[in-house]
Amino acid sequence: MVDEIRIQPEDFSYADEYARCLQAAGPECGAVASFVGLVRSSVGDSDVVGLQLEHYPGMTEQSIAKILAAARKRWDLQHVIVVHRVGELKPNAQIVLVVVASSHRPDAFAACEYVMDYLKTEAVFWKKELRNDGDAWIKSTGDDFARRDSWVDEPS
Amino acid sequence: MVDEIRIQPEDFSYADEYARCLQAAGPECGAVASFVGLVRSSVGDSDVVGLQLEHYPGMTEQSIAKILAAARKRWDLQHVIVVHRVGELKPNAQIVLVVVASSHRPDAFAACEYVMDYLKTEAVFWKKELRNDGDAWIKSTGDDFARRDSWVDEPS
Amino acid sequence: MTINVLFFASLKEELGLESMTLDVHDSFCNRAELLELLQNKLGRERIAPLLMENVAIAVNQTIEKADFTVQTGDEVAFLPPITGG
Amino acid sequence: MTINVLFFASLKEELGLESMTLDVHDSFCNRAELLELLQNKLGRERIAPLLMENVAIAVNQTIEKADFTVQTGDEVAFLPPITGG
Repeated sequence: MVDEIRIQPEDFSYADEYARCLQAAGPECGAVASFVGLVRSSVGDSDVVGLQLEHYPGMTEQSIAKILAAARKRWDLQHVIVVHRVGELKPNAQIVLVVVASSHRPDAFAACEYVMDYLKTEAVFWKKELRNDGDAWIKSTGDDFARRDSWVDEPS
Repeated sequence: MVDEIRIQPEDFSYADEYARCLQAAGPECGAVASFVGLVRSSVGDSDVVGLQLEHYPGMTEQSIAKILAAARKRWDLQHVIVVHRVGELKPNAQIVLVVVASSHRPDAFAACEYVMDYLKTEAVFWKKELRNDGDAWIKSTGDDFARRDSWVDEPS
Repeated sequence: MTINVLFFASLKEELGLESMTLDVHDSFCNRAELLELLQNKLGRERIAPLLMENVAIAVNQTIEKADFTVQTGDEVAFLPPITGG
Repeated sequence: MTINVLFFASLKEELGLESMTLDVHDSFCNRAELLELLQNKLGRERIAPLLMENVAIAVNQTIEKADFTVQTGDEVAFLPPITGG
């Protein structure tokens, strides 16, 4: 029942994490929902050369643990894995992985999307886009906050 | 842009399908949402010994192609893979995989969940649960239909 | 002319039959006519599972809700309620 | 007593500084007092990025919205707007 949160510069293997999640979830697992976010090679008309990710060791892990604890209160989950990379990433690199195992499909889907929505707005990371027309620190968008807030009124 | 639909008795490798999906999606891919459904080892108080899956070759693929075409009308998707097993499956076996690649997270999540909800109610499969207290053909539940119908009124 | 009739899943089990050929006199066909022809061949009791309201009919892999036409060699399938995923 | 002050991401870049130690006279502290102490050490211009409303302060890794107390050795961090995922 102990969820896994890892912040690392190294790339992750989707297959390994999925296998570990199944293992931890046990024989009553009926549904695994996952999400991987990747560095896109362009944004609007700009080419993206890379993405620089910074975190606050300790506080970042804590901020993610809070998100997972909230998700576990709303849904019946068997295991959750969050892997988030930091450092300098190239275009097409994997940034983040969320894997959620549950007995039931609706719980797995909802929790996976919830965790991603809260990672965007509540997890302690900073992202700088390295672009051919200049670098830019990324902020959560209005849409990001709207997606997060959409969970507040919804029945769990 | 040609999505992949495969019906097969053989197991599938999540890692291989994910890699193929990334490859097909191309460098603008920013988000991959996936789902795997598995055979649970019990239902209520009954032990599940296996799951028997039947399909109608040709019509089944067509029914899934229709679901994917509808998803593509609603969301901006780069690649979709659906693998659905048939035949006799053991507890903990993988049944179905949906992988959706998009530039954007909301599209990938919504389309993946949409495809699963429609697979439950519109795809031409029959499932028989082999249980210690007797076998039973499974029907879509009221909840399955409600989840499918929830997409009808929603803005895309 | 002759059509192929298929039975799937629970219907296949209950009828003890996966497929059969059936002679039809007319290209125009509907559910009631089809069931009558099947009853003549299989008997009233055996076809009982096909009478359920939730059993669908597909002609050449397309669901037909009302009347339909068939041509020789067509595939007419009886489908119990489906569920995938 | 002495606290450790950390600057992250854009603030680290703009101040050209990742961390520093700061002497505080009082365990009671608030944002305005802290900024004054930093201004005394770094100058008004250099601390300008810290004055933005969207900059958060964390004491020992917990966000503090109003007044806070510090003890010697505490970690006080300035955080620009976050975004993960």
